[in-house]
Amino acid sequence: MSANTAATAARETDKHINIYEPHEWKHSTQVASVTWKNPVGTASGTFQYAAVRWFYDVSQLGAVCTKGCSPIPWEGNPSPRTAEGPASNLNAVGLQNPGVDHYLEDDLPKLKKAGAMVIANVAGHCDDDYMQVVEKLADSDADMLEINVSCPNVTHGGMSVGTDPVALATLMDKLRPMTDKPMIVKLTPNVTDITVPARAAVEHGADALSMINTVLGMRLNIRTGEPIIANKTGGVSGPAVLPIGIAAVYRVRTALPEIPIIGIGGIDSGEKALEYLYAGANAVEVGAAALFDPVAPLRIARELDDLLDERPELAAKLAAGKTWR
Amino acid sequence: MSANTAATAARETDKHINIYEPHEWKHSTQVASVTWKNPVGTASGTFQYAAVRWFYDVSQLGAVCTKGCSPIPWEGNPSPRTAEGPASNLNAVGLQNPGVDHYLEDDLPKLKKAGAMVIANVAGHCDDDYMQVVEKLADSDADMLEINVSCPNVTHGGMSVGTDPVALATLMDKLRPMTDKPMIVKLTPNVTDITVPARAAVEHGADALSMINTVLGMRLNIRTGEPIIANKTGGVSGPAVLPIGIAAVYRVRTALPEIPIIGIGGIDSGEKALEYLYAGANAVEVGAAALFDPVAPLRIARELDDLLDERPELAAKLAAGKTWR
Amino acid sequence: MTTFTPTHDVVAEATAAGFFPPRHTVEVTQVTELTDRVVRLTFRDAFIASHAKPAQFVNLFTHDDFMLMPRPFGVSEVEGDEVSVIFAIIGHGTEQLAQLQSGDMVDVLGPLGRGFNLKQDANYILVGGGLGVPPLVYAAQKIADLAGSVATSVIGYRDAHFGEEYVSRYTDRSFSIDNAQGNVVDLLNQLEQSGELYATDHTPIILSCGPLPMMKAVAAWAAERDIPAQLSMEQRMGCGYGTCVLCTVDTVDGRLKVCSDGPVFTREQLGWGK
Amino acid sequence: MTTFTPTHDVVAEATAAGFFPPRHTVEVTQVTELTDRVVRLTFRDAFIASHAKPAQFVNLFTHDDFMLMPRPFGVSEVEGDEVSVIFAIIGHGTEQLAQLQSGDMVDVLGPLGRGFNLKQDANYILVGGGLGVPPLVYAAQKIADLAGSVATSVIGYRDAHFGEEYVSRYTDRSFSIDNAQGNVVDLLNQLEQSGELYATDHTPIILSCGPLPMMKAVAAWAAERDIPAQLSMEQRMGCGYGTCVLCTVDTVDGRLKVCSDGPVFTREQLGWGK
Ligand SMILES: Cc1cc2nc3c(=O)[nH]c(=O)nc-3n(C[C@H](O)[C@H](O)[C@H](O)COP(=O)(O)OP(=O)(O)OC[C@H]3O[C@@H](n4cnc5c(N)ncnc54)[C@H](O)[C@@H]3O)c2cc1C
Ligand SMILES: Cc1cc2nc3c(=O)[nH]c(=O)nc-3n(C[C@H](O)[C@H](O)[C@H](O)COP(=O)(O)OP(=O)(O)OC[C@H]3O[C@@H](n4cnc5c(N)ncnc54)[C@H](O)[C@@H]3O)c2cc1C
Ligand SMILES: Cc1cc2nc3c(=O)[nH]c(=O)nc-3n(C[C@H](O)[C@H](O)[C@H](O)COP(=O)(O)O)c2cc1C
Ligand SMILES: Cc1cc2nc3c(=O)[nH]c(=O)nc-3n(C[C@H](O)[C@H](O)[C@H](O)COP(=O)(O)O)c2cc1C
Ligand code: FES
Ligand code: FES
Repeated sequence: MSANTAATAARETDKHINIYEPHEWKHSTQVASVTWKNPVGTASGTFQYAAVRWFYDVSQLGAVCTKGCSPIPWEGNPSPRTAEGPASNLNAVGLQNPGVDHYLEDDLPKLKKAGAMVIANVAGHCDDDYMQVVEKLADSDADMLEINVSCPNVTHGGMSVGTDPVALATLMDKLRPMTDKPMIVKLTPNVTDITVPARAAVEHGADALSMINTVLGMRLNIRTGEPIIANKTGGVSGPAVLPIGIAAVYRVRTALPEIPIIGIGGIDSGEKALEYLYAGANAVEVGAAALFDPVAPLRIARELDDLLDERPELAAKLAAGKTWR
Repeated sequence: MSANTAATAARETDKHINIYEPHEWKHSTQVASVTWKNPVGTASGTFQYAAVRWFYDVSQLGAVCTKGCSPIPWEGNPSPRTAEGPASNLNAVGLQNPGVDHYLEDDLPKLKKAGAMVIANVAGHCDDDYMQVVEKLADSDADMLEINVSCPNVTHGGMSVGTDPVALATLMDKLRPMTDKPMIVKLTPNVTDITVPARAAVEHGADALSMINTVLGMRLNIRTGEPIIANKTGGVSGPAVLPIGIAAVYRVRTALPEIPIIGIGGIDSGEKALEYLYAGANAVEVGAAALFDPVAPLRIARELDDLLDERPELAAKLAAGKTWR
Repeated sequence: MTTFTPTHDVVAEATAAGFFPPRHTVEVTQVTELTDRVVRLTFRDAFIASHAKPAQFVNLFTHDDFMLMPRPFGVSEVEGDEVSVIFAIIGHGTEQLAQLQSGDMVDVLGPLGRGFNLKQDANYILVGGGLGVPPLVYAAQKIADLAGSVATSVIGYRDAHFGEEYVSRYTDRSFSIDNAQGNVVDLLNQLEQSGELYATDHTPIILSCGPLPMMKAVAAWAAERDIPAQLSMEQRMGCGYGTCVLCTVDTVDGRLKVCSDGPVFTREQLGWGK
Repeated sequence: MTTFTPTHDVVAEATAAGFFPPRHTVEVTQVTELTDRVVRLTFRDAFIASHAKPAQFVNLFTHDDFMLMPRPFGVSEVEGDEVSVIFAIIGHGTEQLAQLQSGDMVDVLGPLGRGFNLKQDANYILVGGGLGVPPLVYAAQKIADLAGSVATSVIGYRDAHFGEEYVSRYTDRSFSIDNAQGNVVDLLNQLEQSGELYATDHTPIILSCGPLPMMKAVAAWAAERDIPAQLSMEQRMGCGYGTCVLCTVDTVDGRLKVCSDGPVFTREQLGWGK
């Protein structure tokens, strides 16, 4: 995206895409042997079917990753939960969600009925939380599970599981036997070396990795001198984090040549999605861009589909479950 | 800064500041008992006297932090060394510099003659490098030393000293006895918990901390599918990293209430400098903003001087060597 | 400051396909400074004009890529296919929006949220303060079209009465007070005593929008009298259309989204005034 | 797309205080598309107009806050207080600069770098290709003013001869070739044989700007004949004025800064052609 206007897509691709026109997807991808009709999904926490269904047909996306799901309803953090950074958004939702039972009764069946490929994002304050959720999702219609071990907003003995490779391995050893569903582990960038938890996750059963979750950040109000977000710190997302996400994918791809990777962070155009694919991702998820325009994920998918036309080598690799690197 | 124009300053402060007019600085600060005439300095690597002297009187800055200095001349990384991110810059200079002897003969005397308050930034690939530089700077005219233990571009057994609290403590134990000059340790944000190296540095003799250095990032060329920077990854700086720097300062200030802190990262206006002061910094350094406009550091200093007029409580604390938090 | 004129009508594309229009670019037709740092901005948008309900809002977007997040503003008036908002310049986003000029383009998403419920025939007492006034202007405009209802406005100002001409343009009776004289609850009491507040056979229903302490006081005042009250809330938002859960308010039913469960909540939902 | 007109003249403020002007906002006076994706942009800047030397460049800045980094372009012509650059649209920055229109404002810093050395009376042979042509146009313009020197241009084009009219406007003799016919070294050889290249008593000096392989070949050609060659380099830049060391080129004297040690280097400095 260049200037902050709705006309951006048209400028970047040099042509206007009517995202509402029926479209035959030309370039599929595979993530842990699951075929996506295109490489673009939504990122967890920025997609709710009840809100998005008015704007476009969600079955057109490569996948839909739903909001972090906990064993019981969580009320999350107090408001204000958000602030703005230069080219970014900060959030501290604290994983508010109505719980896994509601998810199984309401969101999931609706999404499946709408024809979506669904990734269920799993959240927890402790190992037991994760286990309860995975147990209930094991026999569900969810196509893939994404284990969020990285949310910086929730205190888990201080840090998140994603920052401690031993804790992560322990958790994966518990979760892995519970289901045959493809299990994606979603990593946090707030670590010294992201290849360390990446390796731990893969060695303990992850079928794929996704990255990055939000980057720790904060804003203060210069009228009051106090933090803007009630939780004080929050997670940075949006265009500003793009180079951080690209570096994470590239480094993990270099360390682990075979593992499927979903690239996340700052994607707001087909070109940026493409950049993640060149960094070694098999697919991408779009988060904050959807806050600024509801149809961003679908527009990006369409832009990417056209960009891949001119890149047959990359397209063929993705369709075969391989990557550029 | 809002829109990317030279008229920005005028809009932000609602008035035009003529930075060339003689100015009586109204609000000083103290960093490790050294008084700065105002709280704004330049960040290491984005200020060279030979280049900047044509643009403004460098003695007007709170301080001038010079480019990382090594025992012998270093040639740095091959080109290209830079790429652009949304609201950011990526760099992989690899600490090219003409070495400490040249610094002592050329840059430092010129800067002191020009009336600048000088922070000498010290770089090294190993402990011995740092020791050689500090030894030579110990009796120099430099007002403060800043130990860069965080540059992500230089391989030091893989990671930088700043990511390993034990290595950092060991280094500080060697450097501390070598000089009475105030010693600032400059921290990297590329760690799981920045308060850990912060504490190690302070417990082993740091008189002050500065943060953040650049954030690990990368960009690829979507025409070739290859990294733009020859070094592949680089360090992200500029507006995009602001919330990351603010969070770092706030968290370290909370963990270490007494240590002087210089806030760095994404500062391009007096308002953002002020935000760092509210987060708990005693002063700030301006980096990438100077790439986009040579006079940015001085403009920011002037904007902040006016903003502090309306904040007598904060201004009084800073002048007394205390901070907002 | 202008922007790129879109060559395609995304609103038409979306609605033709049966979907709600996404963010799109519209033309600014008028920008007026009402008082110091308060601006009325009008843009042309047939879709929003024909669908917006009072207390619904629109997300406006600046042209500054540093500020990607939506700026939500309550719709304050609709004339033909033109939609107006009234806003205070409080930060860099509103500062930049205030610099738009007639003929410039601006990005918009909306109408968003659930508006006031005006189904019942009633004497709608519009109680507002400060920047809560703009949505009430639109409520008054809509009530003026309802055969069975009347509108009474009771507005508190800090000092300048910036929206007054707009409110009184549409209300049947309008009253105001400023900080020097007292607050809106003082005024409500005064008007109750003088009988002016209920000078009609209609059942009173309060619609309120304004600063939190004011709305709490108004809810308490209404609760004491068993008058229904609908209160329009504000919260920092991420998306404005219900997808991110960044905009919650604590209610008796838990943390609800201001943007899509609200912005209008009843005093019972908020647990205020009991 | 326009921007905010500065209310103060920072160039005047800076120069009055004895300093070089910082980044400042200037008016675009003309934008012309020369060929597909190649644009000539003219802006009014008395300071740059009166100081710029051939092969010096200016940093232009987009209005897009996603793209904060400078876009450097060689000065290609100066007329009165108007300065022109010619650039190819290769990415989002140049795409956006190409959308500027006469009357819009743009931010600029310059003139930057060290230009060609034109002190010696000579037959300056301007050897260029592609986007190396714009600085050579300005070299030709300046040489035309020098009583003791002449200019001969030898330009290679990929296909469209976009800058040709500008080069030939100022050179004493101009020759060109395109990819279908051969490269500039072929043309140099041809002109040498035909005698056209040295059809004057002046000592030949090569000034070159263009793609790296071309300049290396030209340097080698010059070295064989002991003709001095000044080569203008390109590199991705951070600041453009010598403060960040992001723009280095490997020379026999080590890694030097293209922006302030260059962009012009001799073939000896670059170690080319020996
Ligand atoms: C449903 C709703 C309706 C509103 N209607 C009006 C109206 O009719 N007139 C009016 O003047 N204002 C209204 N507001 C408040 C208005 O949205 C903010 O004043 C505006 O977003 C501030 O933007 P800024 O860039 O100037 O401030 P900044 O502080 O620079 O903005 C930074 C971020 O914080 C958000 N923010 C800051 N203050 C507020 C706030 N008070 N409420 C919500 N978000 C905020 C911004 O949207 C932005 O994302 C409404 C808010 C909501 C939620
Ligand atoms: C001294 C000098 C003089 C130049 N003169 C001219 C000229 O007269 N005409 C012309 O068409 N071009 C010239 N260039 C190249 C021109 O600067 C780039 O084409 C332009 O910056 C690309 O910007 P973009 O946003 O379209 O590309 P993007 O790829 O989107 O830019 C991303 C970043 O990379 C940088 N970049 C990309 N390509 C180049 C490049 N080739 N050289 C330097 N930086 C690059 C940009 O400046 C920006 O910082 C010159 C470069 C230098 C260093
Ligand atoms: C409002 C919001 C809520 C989020 N909630 C979740 C969540 O519940 N689980 C999760 O794994 N990630 C969550 N994320 C992180 C995103 O999925 C994504 O990893 C991150 O925002 C970076 O991508 P982006 O730059 O495209 O937004 C959330 C992000 C945002 C902005
Ligand atoms: C081109 C460049 C070179 C840098 N060189 C150094 C260096 O030599 N030593 C150091 O400690 N930091 C160096 N830095 C980091 C900056 O001093 C600063 O910490 C960082 O850029 C964040 O601040 P900013 O966002 O204001 O740029 C460099 C940064 C840039 C952009
Ligand atoms: S702002 Fe996103 S749900 Fe309300
Ligand atoms: S670009 Fe900064 S030194 Fe050359």
